[in-house]
This record gives sequence, structure tokens and C-alpha cells, in this order.
Amino acid sequence: MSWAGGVIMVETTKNTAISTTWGTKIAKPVQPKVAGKLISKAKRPLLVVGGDVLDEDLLKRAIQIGKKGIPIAATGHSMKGFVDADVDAKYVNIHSLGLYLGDPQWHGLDGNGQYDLIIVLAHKKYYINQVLSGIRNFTDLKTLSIDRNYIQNADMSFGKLDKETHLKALDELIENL
Amino acid sequence: MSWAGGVIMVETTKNTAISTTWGTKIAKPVQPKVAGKLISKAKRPLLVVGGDVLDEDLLKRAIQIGKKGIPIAATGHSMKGFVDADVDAKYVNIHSLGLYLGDPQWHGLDGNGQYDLIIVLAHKKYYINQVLSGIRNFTDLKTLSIDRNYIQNADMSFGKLDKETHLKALDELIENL
Amino acid sequence: MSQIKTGNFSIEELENVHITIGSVVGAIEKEAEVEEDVGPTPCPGIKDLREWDFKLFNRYEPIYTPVCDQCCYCTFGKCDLSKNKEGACGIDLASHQAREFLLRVITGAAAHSAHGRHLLHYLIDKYGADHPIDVGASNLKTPIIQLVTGSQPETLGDLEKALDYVEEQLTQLLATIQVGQEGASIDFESKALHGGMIDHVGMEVSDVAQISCLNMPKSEENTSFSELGMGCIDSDKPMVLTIGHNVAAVTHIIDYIDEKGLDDEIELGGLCCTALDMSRYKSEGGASPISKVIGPISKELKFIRSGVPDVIVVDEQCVRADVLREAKELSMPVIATNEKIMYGLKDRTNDDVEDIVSDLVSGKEAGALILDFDKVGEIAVRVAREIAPVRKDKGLTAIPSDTEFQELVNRCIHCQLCENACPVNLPISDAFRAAESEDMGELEKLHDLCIGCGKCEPVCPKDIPVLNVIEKASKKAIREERGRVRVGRGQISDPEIREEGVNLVLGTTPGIIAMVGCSNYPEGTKDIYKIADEMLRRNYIVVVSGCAAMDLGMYQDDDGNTLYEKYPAKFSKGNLINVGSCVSNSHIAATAIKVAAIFAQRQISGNYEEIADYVMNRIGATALAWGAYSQKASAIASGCNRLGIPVIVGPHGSKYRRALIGRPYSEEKWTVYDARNGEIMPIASVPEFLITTAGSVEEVMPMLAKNCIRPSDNNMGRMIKLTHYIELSQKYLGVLPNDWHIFVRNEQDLPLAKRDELLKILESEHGWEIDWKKKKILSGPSMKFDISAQPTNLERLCRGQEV
Amino acid sequence: MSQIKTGNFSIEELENVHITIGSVVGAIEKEAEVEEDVGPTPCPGIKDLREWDFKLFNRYEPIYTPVCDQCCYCTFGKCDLSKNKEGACGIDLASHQAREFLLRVITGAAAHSAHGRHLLHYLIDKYGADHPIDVGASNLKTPIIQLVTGSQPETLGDLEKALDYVEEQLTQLLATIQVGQEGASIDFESKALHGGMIDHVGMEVSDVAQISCLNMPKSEENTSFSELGMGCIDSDKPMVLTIGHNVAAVTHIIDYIDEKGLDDEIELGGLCCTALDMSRYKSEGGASPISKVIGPISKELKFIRSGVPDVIVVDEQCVRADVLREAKELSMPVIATNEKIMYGLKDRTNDDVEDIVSDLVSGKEAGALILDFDKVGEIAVRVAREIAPVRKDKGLTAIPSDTEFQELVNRCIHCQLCENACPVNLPISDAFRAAESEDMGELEKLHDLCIGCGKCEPVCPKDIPVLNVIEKASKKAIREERGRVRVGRGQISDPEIREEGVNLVLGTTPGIIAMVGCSNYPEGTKDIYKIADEMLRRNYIVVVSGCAAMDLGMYQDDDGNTLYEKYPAKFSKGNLINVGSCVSNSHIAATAIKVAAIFAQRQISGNYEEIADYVMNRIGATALAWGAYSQKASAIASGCNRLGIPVIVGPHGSKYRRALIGRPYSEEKWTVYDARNGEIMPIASVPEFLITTAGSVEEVMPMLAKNCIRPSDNNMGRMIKLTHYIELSQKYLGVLPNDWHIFVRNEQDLPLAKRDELLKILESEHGWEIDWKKKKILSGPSMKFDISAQPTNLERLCRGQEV
Repeated sequence: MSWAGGVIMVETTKNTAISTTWGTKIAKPVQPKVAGKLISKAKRPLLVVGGDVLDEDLLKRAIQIGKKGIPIAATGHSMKGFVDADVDAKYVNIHSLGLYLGDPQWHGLDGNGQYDLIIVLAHKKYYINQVLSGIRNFTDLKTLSIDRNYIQNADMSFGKLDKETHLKALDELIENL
Repeated sequence: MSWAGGVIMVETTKNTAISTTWGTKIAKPVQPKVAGKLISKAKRPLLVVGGDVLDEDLLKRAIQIGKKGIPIAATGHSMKGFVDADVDAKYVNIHSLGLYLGDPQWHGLDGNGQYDLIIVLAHKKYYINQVLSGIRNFTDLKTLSIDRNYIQNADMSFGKLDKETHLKALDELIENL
Repeated sequence: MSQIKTGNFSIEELENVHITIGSVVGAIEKEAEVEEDVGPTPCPGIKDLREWDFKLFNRYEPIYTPVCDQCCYCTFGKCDLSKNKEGACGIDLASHQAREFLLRVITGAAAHSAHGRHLLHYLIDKYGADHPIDVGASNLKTPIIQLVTGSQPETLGDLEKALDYVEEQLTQLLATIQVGQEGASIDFESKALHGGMIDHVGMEVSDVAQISCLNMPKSEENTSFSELGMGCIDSDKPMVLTIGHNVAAVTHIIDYIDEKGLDDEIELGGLCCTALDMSRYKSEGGASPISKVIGPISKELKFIRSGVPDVIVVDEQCVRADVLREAKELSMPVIATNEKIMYGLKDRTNDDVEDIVSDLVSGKEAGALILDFDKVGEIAVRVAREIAPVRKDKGLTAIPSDTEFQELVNRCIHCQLCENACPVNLPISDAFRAAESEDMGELEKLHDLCIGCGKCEPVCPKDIPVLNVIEKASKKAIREERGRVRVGRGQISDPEIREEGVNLVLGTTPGIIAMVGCSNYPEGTKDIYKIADEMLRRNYIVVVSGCAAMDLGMYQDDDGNTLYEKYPAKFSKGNLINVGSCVSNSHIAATAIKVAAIFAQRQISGNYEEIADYVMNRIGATALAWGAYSQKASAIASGCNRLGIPVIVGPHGSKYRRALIGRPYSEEKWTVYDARNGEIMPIASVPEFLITTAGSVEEVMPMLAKNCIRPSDNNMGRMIKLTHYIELSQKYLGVLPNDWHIFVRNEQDLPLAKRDELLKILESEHGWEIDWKKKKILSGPSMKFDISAQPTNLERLCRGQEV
Repeated sequence: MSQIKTGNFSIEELENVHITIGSVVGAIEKEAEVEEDVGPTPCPGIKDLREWDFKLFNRYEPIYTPVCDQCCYCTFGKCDLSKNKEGACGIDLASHQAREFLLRVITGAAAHSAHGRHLLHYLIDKYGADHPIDVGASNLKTPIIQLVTGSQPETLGDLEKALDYVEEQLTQLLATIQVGQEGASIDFESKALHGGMIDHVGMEVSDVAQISCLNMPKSEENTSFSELGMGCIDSDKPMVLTIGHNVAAVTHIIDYIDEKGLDDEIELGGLCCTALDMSRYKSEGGASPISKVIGPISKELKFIRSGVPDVIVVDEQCVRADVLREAKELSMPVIATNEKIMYGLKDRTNDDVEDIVSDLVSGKEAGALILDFDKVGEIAVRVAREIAPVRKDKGLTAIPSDTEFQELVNRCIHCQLCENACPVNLPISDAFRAAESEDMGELEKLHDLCIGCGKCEPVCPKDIPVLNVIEKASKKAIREERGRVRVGRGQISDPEIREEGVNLVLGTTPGIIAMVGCSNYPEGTKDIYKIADEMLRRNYIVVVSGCAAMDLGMYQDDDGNTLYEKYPAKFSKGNLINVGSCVSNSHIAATAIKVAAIFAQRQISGNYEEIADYVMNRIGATALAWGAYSQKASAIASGCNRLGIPVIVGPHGSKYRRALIGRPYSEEKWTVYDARNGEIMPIASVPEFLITTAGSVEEVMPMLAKNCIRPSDNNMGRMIKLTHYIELSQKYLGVLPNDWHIFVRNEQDLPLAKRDELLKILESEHGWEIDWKKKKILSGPSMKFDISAQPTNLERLCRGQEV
């Protein structure tokens, strides 16, 4: 199967079943490579991770993304995973973050200004969908989910993946950063 | 463009934009030929027409369908169009019809028993969507919209069509009855 | 607080306490208990009329047409309930729809009752709790309150007790919306009817209170007329526009104008029921109102965008949420006068009038919250007068100029997103295409069909202000949009009932058509005019209220007469009666109660079930809320339904989620008892529904006629009703009704002019035996005609059944 | 009804009238007006505390996370409001979300208040309106009622007036849900806080009434314990299961058991707050309850499916909608005892007890509606005893046998539709896969995580009863699911407040953590135990109520002690207090009011704003509704918020649609006045929110500690609080908080053990000047420490500002 001139390594756009709707919009399924390119092209991306990132395999990859220079908002208790990781990670409550992200006066977690692409990873599905519902309706930010679940309220999202495929997809994404 | 071994004469599956959702289900877009076959295969189809059928071009086609032996439920004030048409048309209020259709005790408009496929044509979009919402959630009937608008609460529907295409689509459908 | 126990006692020791006894609460309750003429259910709780409701649902089944398959009430969810699945709390889709409907009903009931409470606080404050209730030539002043609560309020203060009851019941009902409460759809349905009944109490309190205090017409036949329509405003004058339903604040504007003699200097016009109630204020005895009625909510955005108003005064209900935003664009100050709508505005209630006027005129503030109505009266008028010259100079309007218009029309890319968003799916794209070729006709056609919601605009990818374009194209139509509405008269008086009751019960007056509700019409405003005109010509009594009453008056015949001028306004066949505003709807249901009380001498206090049974079986009344849009309409309809009055709503009404419809083919459901002996009598399947929708005015006409048929009709009455049913079906559907024969009990029920033809059909198609010599039906009818039969659904009312 | 005007008058002529004076209404109102110690807002209407609300919103901004982008309130729609578009009535998404939140709040408030009204009718009927209010060793018996309404009820009868006020306000608020009312989100927000405040009045009425009448503990420290958990029921005995929140009917079951001496013959257990209130009934003075507590709503389906109950008695609230359907499957009769939940059951209230018992035992009827509580008491017990042997014989349970279990597990096709439908997205598919290989561990793990909603089942294409499979695999866990809960004690007494007030205001008691709400936990029941244990070890006062109070007691330490046995129950640091059921939540907010009244000698009657200001600035309390699920929680939280108490809810709480969160980086928002002179003082950004969510218990712990910091802390207090904040952040997040330094006013605020380390960081990372010899901060802090400063948000309270 081909996509836009490239070979797809990991297929992440299947299994986008939803059980309820918020409205007429749902996330566009996205392949890892495209996701990687999108992040690379962003001026101020922010990786927002949740507590589930403390899973060893996921944490490793989140740190790899962080090491590519992407700042990390460590929500929930995920901060614990980044303490000695030498990445730009800061704790923030995700609901507060949802508020700040929509505020043009906010200078970002590091004081360097607002973000333009929000990447979410390792959250409770229902929780991140709610946070993204706010962002989607009240800000102009682009959002991208690279989580294991299909996160319908992001602008773009992987489909629902098994753990192994998810890790491979993240690897492919990281390669494309 | 090919479909299931046949040539598509009139393309009716585009333009299925919706402005609001009722839930996670929306009508599957359908081509006229498929719609025609579906009706032909049904044991007890019922064509439910609304007041907009009094448009001359539409009425002609509704009568043609009726002449193929499909009984017609003439809702709203559409009965006026069938008075001397020599088709099996009977007036019924569409909301009442929605109730009767879900009742296994009902013997149909003609006393010959319940229906298995409900075909809708020439209704107010918002009204038929509501009636179909009830049918969809509380009965096991199959529903098919061959209206000009995309009727999302049917099981299958044409997309939104301009008048001319719609008439052609109906013609193609009639050919396939 | 202290409680004094029941008993004979001396309370002399209270003499040295400085008190007001708000109301001698217990006294009334006690009295009610001992008086023998209070029925079994004074102040019923949720369960007390449940058996009656279940009887209704046995025949009229709830049918659900969900607007959403999901439930999002609690954080266990949200849940997909499609295909009647259970959600996280165990509720299924049917029960959730019934709950949603209940929520709509109690929201509407709360709107009316909270309006009533506000008004009552205001009126008691101004006129005293002792102020007597006076609604005109009636002993039966508050039929609904009496029927429901069992007591008969005599003063404003007494009305408070009725509202206490209403508020307690509404709180009980609202509690059941909470997740983890009722589990059965049928019990949610009963609760919804309870809410509807409560709603009518709230409405009656509101209207009776204002009629009693504000010099509104009191059951008057010859009330005056109010000018009507967007076209009736002299836009050269400063204009105060009022919007809403609660006339309290607005009366102070009229008083100020009166006091200062500014009648000729200023235009005072209103949208929605505040407008109707403004026209009733001080219009007792045929006096003419100084205010004008612009129209219902569908005109709100259109009229504001026209730029004509100079200041807007809002109170509560049916006020668009964007009034402040829209008005600000055109430098129209907005004065909010009610806690329910405050728009985030600064509370200026205690500020100096001069400061407020200056802040509003200068544009320093876009609006003000002012809860002191004397100040509102003065400020509204002064601001309008001061700001008008400036505003007119600037030519402030949202309507595009000719050049702008053409540019906007050409900008359209025909993506049809506006059509998708349009609640009535108007062919906007085609109309724009026509306008590109300078044919404005198609756009102009949209004006009357358009409900003025503005949803087309935010979805337009080219930022075309679609509504403004339509309005621009419709300038001529708007200028001609002027008519007259008869000032609301309040209740039907006892003497009128005494005279007309027999005709209604025997059917010789073919029926009462109550046209109520708002402007959410499927095919434009004229719908309502067509229906009224047809039914009036057929001698039905047409009773109207609220925005339907306005829209009716928008059309004139060739002689320049509106229906109000064409038809007299007595409670008698072929008459057209405007009872008043939204809360005056209570008088319509009250009319049926009055017939039972005055004509049939039934005891009504706390005797709900018996009276509802009487109404359902004997009073041929059908309500039509053709443009129903808000939760209030569902409350009003449910109140009618519990009382046995069927209601038809327009096609949009399917979005109320549930109808109550009978199955005419289930014969076992269509029986009553004959109260004379308890025998079961078959009846024809009418009313065929308690609430349903119809698709077009043409469909509605025969439905109205048919659903005025009642078991109590005598031969003459039945013949008259059947004649209209058959004629209307033939006229509008082109055919004899499928079911006309089921209404025939003997040959005398047959329409005279068609008797032979119909007898033939009965013989050939239905196998009835006819004695052609005598033109008599020998066999066939499934029911017999017996003028002295006493149809009832209540076994307990049958002779020999008294407990 | 008659109205007697204000004045000195003789009412001797009333002597020959047989009356009850329900309440001397006006008298109280008058009294209140003349007494000088009533504040500015007795019985506030919607607008009266709006300015206070606006102050709150200025700092704590509403942030909306819609559960749905559409509005379906009226038939103009439905409307897509995504991207904050306006709908057909002009409302935008933000305002609609605020309105939806308001609707949740008033629904919850109505649930509590309607419960209170029902209870009060019942108690007045039984004990008389004169029955005195008695809540224990307190003069301040009804702090919330007094604060809000300005009056001090002394008897049950007096409580009715408070409810009248509540019901009027709820009706006003419900009215604003109607389309065409409020247009500004900020005003909907103010209305939501109004509803929250009203809710606490309703809750206080409910609990105070029952405490006063039902021999419930009255501010007792040493209440007894109730057995707890699905594992605590002896399934060999007949069992009566009660479900709901309203203890009225249930007391009659206990009375019947007592009367007949059946304690040992029957198991009486309850789900949700009825269970807690059953355990309080007759438990005054340390008496032990005969009833047991099964658990919260998450156990409801599980426990019914177990087949253990023999009869189910439901009252109101938190009762699954499918109880009748589920119970019927297992031949468990259901007795409905409240108008709010009638399940469509036949009303048997007036039927003969023998007939009802026989119909239920024989299975002729699946249940009965019985509103006569004496009958309920007898019938519930008799039916349980008669039906139990039959039911046990048949081995009725929904839990599969071993063979069935394996078949069901193998039937799974791993389509994951169940996981998609699961509110917490449990890895059901993987657990089934493990079970296929006979590893039950994964399924067993789900048991505690599963909230027992059953949504997995209708979506299963293979008709697997997923919940039953999980429960089968968890039999051992369920058997071990037993603990103890301390019987709810009611209010905190005046003397306790007198003793502890100073510690709270100065911060030497680090804070009050109020753990409330239900069982919608993100990671299972143990969450709540972990939090309480951690905070108690740190000397926080932990106050619990409702289902959170149950779940806490489910876990035991190695010595077999629950937290209730580990920690004493006085209102003092390091104590764990269970106030009681859901409506006892009012006592938690009341505690803060009591501190203001008793410790600080503030006048509270009708003085809401001042007291809320006091609470917000001086009382370090944070509420945690970790498992909040229903509308009630949003009402309780909003009542806390208006009073200045911040609330954290679990991640599911994001589905309440809106949070109120401050922006710590907006420095201008974080100031107060110093009441001594009106000077503006900067403060640290705490509480940082009024309501927000957190993702995990680990995140919550430092949040709790931080948000107990208050401007009024003295150095010792601030040091203690900061120590906990820093330690908890390090323990659970692995790092120093980003913002710890903003709480440092001088070196004495620094945690003693870490002072040097922290001073270094202040110097190196924040550029503060340190005098290292004296270990003193020379410059850096953005605010000064002044023990005598009087922080307030109300300019009017500043010296020289009195009007």
C-alpha cells in the first residue's frame, strides 16, 4: 500500500471506531511518518504526556522525542519519568494547561511563547478527549494524538493500536523527526 | 468508475455533509442501481412520500414507482397527487405511521401485513430525519432515502443532489426495479 | 419561627407582637379538608394522578423520535443509547427520551412560573397582597388553580400559595432528572404530564395577577387593536424596542411616556409577548394602546439589524442570546431589567439616572442592568430620544447598500453550507444565484420562510451576512409587513360559557381550535392565517394567544381587513378570540374547565381526574401550536394533554422527541364506560392522539376537524363535524378520508348534502345494510347513538361504583 | 385566603375559627429586617451575590470542555455550536456550556432539596412541626441556613421556610435554562454558583431534620462502626437490600426487625447513602447499627447479579434504572417507596399487606409501589424471609458456573467493542485472552477498576455478559471485600471549632481535606484510601462523607484496622471524621462558616459575601470529589466554590464541562486588600483554582497540600504547609514543585529540614538575595509577611470604606 510517494511501515489509520460523538468532527487518522513530518514542521510543538507514559517502553520513546528538542508538558504524575532524563519536561496540570494554551498572553512552560502544535501521548482516553474538546472549540491550535487509542477530538490521531504496533509507530515517527 | 461490476449512470453518493449528529450512525450513501435492487429484493417495501412530491417531475416518478407494485404511504398532503393515478396510495400521518411501523400487530395500510423496507421521498429534511430517528432506534426495519437531500438517519441514502441529478437518479432507480 | 398547634385557641398574647401574617396557611388546608366540595386530589403530588396518566398512555402511546441517541447527563458517560441500549446507569433510550421530554416540560413550566413569581413579587409590592383578583364577569376566576389545588384565591397574596405548590412540585420533578432516579419511561411520562399541569397553574397565576392590577381588558369582547408588523414603525422617530415576556418593567416606560406626554414623540414597539402585554396594559374598556407589536422571535434579529430601534429593553424569555452583541454593532444600548437575563452587564440599579443615561448615550457602556423599573422607564425613553438623532445621522443599519449587496451576492461560492445549517433548509444558494442575475424575487421569497435565526452566517466560508442579504432584497415586503392584532382579552367569562357550553358539548359548534405557540413555521407566517381563516369560515371558535395571535394579524384581505376585523370576538361559533400573551394560554384550558363547572355543574375544586375525563369525552377542542419552538410549548401542550385536550404541532415539533398517538386499528383501546350503568361502550378513535405533528397546513385542516369529534356529540353535532372533516379532506387531500365511516352511528350523523353518496359507499365498500326506502342504516356501525349516554374513562364515576 | 396587614392588631375574632397557623411567615421576615445583626443579603436572589461571583470569575476563569458541541434544547435546532459558533437562538458554545453546567448544578440541588422536602413532610407528619432542631453541642445549629437566609430555624416547621426559599430559587434558575433567556456565559456561571449555594441549604435542611428526629449521632466523636463490603453479608440468611438516599422508609424496616426481634434472622444491607443513614439511625451515643453497608453505586449491579439479596427496597437517587429488570431475572421482588422512582409498578399502598406479600413471594408481581412505610417495613422483611429459602434452593444468581465461565471466555472474538464502550477503557479483551489460558488474574484485576456500569454487555456481538464473567473471576476478591465504616457523626460541634479554629486560620493544622463524592474512580477504590492515609499521616484533618466514606473503609492494614480505627475522629489535626451521607456534605461547608462565626466572631446571618471572603482567604480547606459522577457533585462543588473552598475532581470530572482555574502567571489577579487600610497586597496564587481535575492520585497529593495554603498562614503554618507540598511533590512527582518559591515570604516560611538547600535554590535559580550568615532572605519575595494583615477581596470591608 502506498501513501504520498512513500512506503508505509506501520499502519496506524485503521480501527478508528468511536462509541459516542461530540459533534460532526472527528480526528483524521494519521500515519506515523506524516505525524513525524507535521511535528518537524511545527514552529513550537509541545508534547503533552499523561501518567501512562511511565510504562517503560513508552517512556523511552517519549524521552527520545524530548531529546529531539520537543518540550514536554508532563501532566498527571508523569514527571517522575523525566527527572533525570535530560529533556525539557515540566509538570503541569492538564486542565490548567488546557486553559493556558488558549491564552495568547501565556508565555509557555519555558517562557518562550505559545505553542502551535499539541501532541498528546499516554493519557486516559476519556480525559484527553475532554481536554481536547475544549482546545478544539475554543482555540486555533492544531492537535495530534500519537496515543494507543484513537483520540477523536484531536485534529489528527492514530487509530486504536495494540501495544506492539503502537511502539513501532512511535519509532517510525521518531525516525521522521 | 465502476461499481460491483456495473457502470454507474448517476453518481448519488457524494455530498453527504451533515451539520449535526444524532449519534455515531449515519446513512450509507447509495447508488440508484443498488437502491433499485434493494427495493426489488424486499418482500414488503413501502414508499413513504411527503408533501414535496407534488412537484410535477417528482410526482411522475413516484407514480412510476407505485405502478411497479410498490404501495405508497401518502403523508402530509401528498395524497392529492395520487387521486387518479391508479397506484396503491393511502393517506397516513407520518408520525402515526412511525408508530404503526414498529408495531408487529399492525397489518399495514392495506391489511396485508408489516413492511420490511421503508423508502422515503420528498420530505422536509428535518422532519423525516426525526421520524427515521425513531424507526432506527426502536424498530428493526431497513430504511432507504431516495430524496434530494442526504437523510442521515436512514440506513441508506442518496447524497445531496441538485434537482436534475435527482430526477435522473430516480429514473435509473426505476429502471432497476 | 413558632408553630401553633391545631385547635381552638386564643392568641391574644400575640397582640404585643408586631407581625404580618403572610398567609394563614394551615387554615386553608384545613378548610379544604372539611369542606365537602373538594375533590380527591387537592394539590396533587407526583403520584396522585398517575393512574389517570396511565389510562391516557394505555390509549395514547409515547412514540420517541430522539434528537440525540446519546446521554450526557453524568460523568459515568457519556453513553450511546442507540437501539434502545442501556447506558452506564442502566437507563435505556426510551426512558431517557421520556426524561428529556420531562426536562423540556419542567423548563417551560419553570419559565412561566418564575415569570409569575417575579411578577407577583412586583405586583404585591406595588398593589399590596390584599389587592383583589379581578378577571372580569366571572365567579370562577381561577379555574385551573381551583381545579388543581382545590382552593380559590381571592387576592394577590393568595396566589403566592399556588406558586409555593408549583415550586415544590417543580423541584420534585427536576430532582428526577438526576441520574439514578426514575427507571421507567412510563413514569417519566406521567411526571411530564404532572409538569404540564403545574405549568398551567403557573401561567394562570401570572396572567390573573397582571389582569387584576394593570388595567388589562377583563374578559372583554370588544378590545381595541394594536398596530402590528415591522412595517408599522415610523423610523423617523426615536424608538424604544422591548423584547421578552414580562411586562413589569415595560409598564413604567408607558407610564413615563404618558406622564411626559410623549406619545407622539416616540415609537414604542415590542417583540414577543411583552409586546402583547404592553398592548393590554391600560387597555381596559376598549382603550387603544400606545405601543406597537413588531412580531415574534423570528423578527428579532431582522428588526435589530434593520437599525430602526434606538434602545432595546429586554426582560425575560424568547430574547435572543446575542441581542447585546448585535445591538452593540449598531450602537443600540441594551437595558436588561430581569435577573434571568443580565448579559454580564454592570448592575446600575443604584446609580444615578443622569450617569446611566450619559454612559449609554455616549456609548461608554453598551448596556446596563437596571432593576429599578422607575429608572428603566425614564432611562429607556431619554436614551432613545437623545441617541436617535445621532444614530439616524449615522444611518446605522446592518442592511447592505445596493453596491454592497451586489458584491455579497457575487461572493457566494454556492457551497450550500448555509442550506445545511438552515433549520428549514431554505434554497439559499439558488436564491443567491438568481440575485447574481439581478432577480431579487427568490431572495425576497425567503424572507417570510426564514425564521431569522442567523445560523447561515457563521458557517459561510466567505463571511457573507446571509440574513442581511435576504433582508435587503425584502425591503418592500418588510415595508408592507403591517397589520393589526386585537388586544388580548383575558379569560372567557362565565356568562359566555353559560351560553355556549351546550353547543360545544353537543357538537353543534363544531369545535374550538386553539392556535398558540411561536413562529417556527414550516412554510412561513401565512400558514397560520390560512388555517384560521378556513376554520373560522366553518364556524369553529378560534382562540389564539401569544405569537400565533400576532402572526394571524399580519395579513389583510382585499378590503384591508385582518381576520380580527373580519370575525367578531365573542366566545361563540365563528368568532376569533385573542386571549393575550403566552401566559394567557392558561385561559384556553380554563375554558374547558369552565364548561364542566358552569354548563355541566361539575364540582371542580381538587377534582382533576373527573374534569379531565369530562373534557376529553365531551369538549371538542384541539390545540394547534404550529410554530412551537421552545420548551414552554411542550409544557403547555402537556398541560392540555393531561386535561384531555389534543395538540398538534408543526413538523419541527417532532424535535420535542415524543408524541402520544393512538392506534385506531386497536379496537380494544377505543372504549369508554357509560356512567349510567358502567357498561363498556365502543367509541370512534378520536381524539386520535394527545400530541402529534403534521407536515403541512393542508394536512392539518382535516386533522383539526376530525379531532374535534367527541363521543358526546348529538346527531346534529356529529353531522356538522363530519361534514367539515369530509369537506376538508376532499379540499386539501383530494379524497374522502379513509376512516370517515367509523364516525357514523346512524344515518342522521351523515352530512345532509352527501347522504346518498355516502350511504352507497357504506353499502358497497363497508358492507353496511341500508334500507334504501327509508334511507336508514340497518346494520354496520360499531357503536350506537344514544344521546343520554354518559361517556367516561373512570369506572369509579359509574352508577353503582361509588365507594 | 386572607391577608392581615402589618401592624399592631387584635385577632380575637379568629377565636371562633378552627385553624392551624402553619408558620408565622411575615413575622420572621420582619424580625430579620429589624434585627441589626442580619447582613446585607438574607435570602439572596439570583443577582444579589453576583458581584462576589464576578470577583471569583475574574481570578478563576471558566474553562469549557464540552461533552457535546451541539445544542438540542429547542426545536429551532438542533444546532452545531462547534468553534464557539452561535446557534439559532444566538447562544454560543461557551454560554451553552455554562448553561449545561448550571443545569447539572440545579438538578443536583433539586435532588437534595426534593429529598429534604420529602423527608421533612415525613418527619413533620411523624414528629410534629414543633419538634426542636437538635444537632448536638452547638448553638450554631444551621450555619448554612443562617448564612444564606438570615434566619435561625429552631423547629422542623421552621425548616420549611428555608425550603420554600430553595424551591423558589431553583424555579427561577430552571427558568433560565429555557431558550431565549440568559445570553452571557458569565451570568450563567453566577447562576450556577447561586444554585450551588442553594444546594447546601437543601442538604442542611435534610440532614439537620433527620439528625433531630431519628436518633442519629449528634456531633459525636466516638460513633460506632458499621460492617462494610460485599463480603460482609451472610448469604445464608434472608437479605433485604436497600438502595438510595432517603432513609425515611428504611427506618420502618429497622423498626420492624427490632420490634419482632429478628436481628439475627435477617441481613439488612444497603447501597449508597441510604446504607449510611440506616447505620446512623438509632446509633446515637455509640449504639451499633444492625444494618450493613454494601458499597456505592459501582457495587449495585454486581451485588444484585450475585443473587444474594432476596428483596430490594429502593427509595431515591443513585438507584440504577435497570434495578427492576435485573432483579426480575433473579426473582428478587422490588419495592419502590418514593414518587421519584416508581418503575411503572402498580401502586399497592392501599392494598392489604397479606395480598402484597403473597403477590411478591409468588412472583405474580415483580415488584410493588408502596408509599405507606409501615407496610414497607413489614412487607420487606416478610417477603425476604418467605422467599429466601425458595431463592437459595434454586441457587439464583447471574454469575456463571465454572463450565459456563469457560464457554463465555472462549466465545470472545476480541472485537474490543466492550473496551470502546467501557467508561474507563478497561483492557477487557486482554483479560479474556488471559482467561482463555486459565489465567483469571487479569479478569480479577478488573473487578476493582470496573465501575459496574454494564455498558460492555449490550455492545457485545456475542452476547457475553461481560460483567458476570469478571465477577465470576473475582469471587475471592469479593469475599475479602469487607471492612468497616465509622457511623456518620453529623456536624462539627461548636466546642470543637472553638478549639481548632486558630490552628486552621494560622495554618498550624495544615488543612482540611474533605473527601466526598462517589465511586467513579480512575484507578479503583484504593485511590481514595491512599490519599486519606497519606494526608492523615501528615496531620491534615480528613473529613469524609457519602460513598467516599464507604470506600475508605474497604481497606485494612496488616493489623486488620481500617483508617477509621487507625485515626481518631475528633475535629483536630490527624483525625478522620465521617460526617455521614451525601446530604451531610453540608456540614463540611458549615464547618468553615462556623470557624468564621465562632473563632473569628464574624456575624454570619445573611452575610454571605463577607463569610465567603473570610473562608477563601483564611481557611485552608480543599475538597476532593475523586469519584464524582452525578449532577449532585457539581452542585455540592459549586456551593463550596461560592464559599471560597476549592474542589478537585477526578479525571472523569472533566465531563462536568467546565472548571474554574486561575492563571498563576497573571500576577495582577493575585492580590487582596488589607482590611486594616485598604492597601492592595500581593498574594501567592492559591487556591489556584476553584474547581479542576487531576489525572491520578499521585498528582492529587501535592495539589491538595498546595491548595490548603492561605494568605492568613503565619510562618509556622506556612512552613508546615510548604513542607508537605514540597515533600509530596518530591514523593509523587519526583521533583521540587516549579512554584514552591512563590509561597516564601521570608526565611521562616521555609521547611526547617531543607532550609539551606532551598535558600541556595532561591539564590541561584531565582536570584533572591540571601544573607548567609543570618540565613535571612534580604530580597526576592514578591510579598511580605505580616501576621496582622487582614486579607480580603472586599473593598467595602476595609477600614475607611464603610458606607
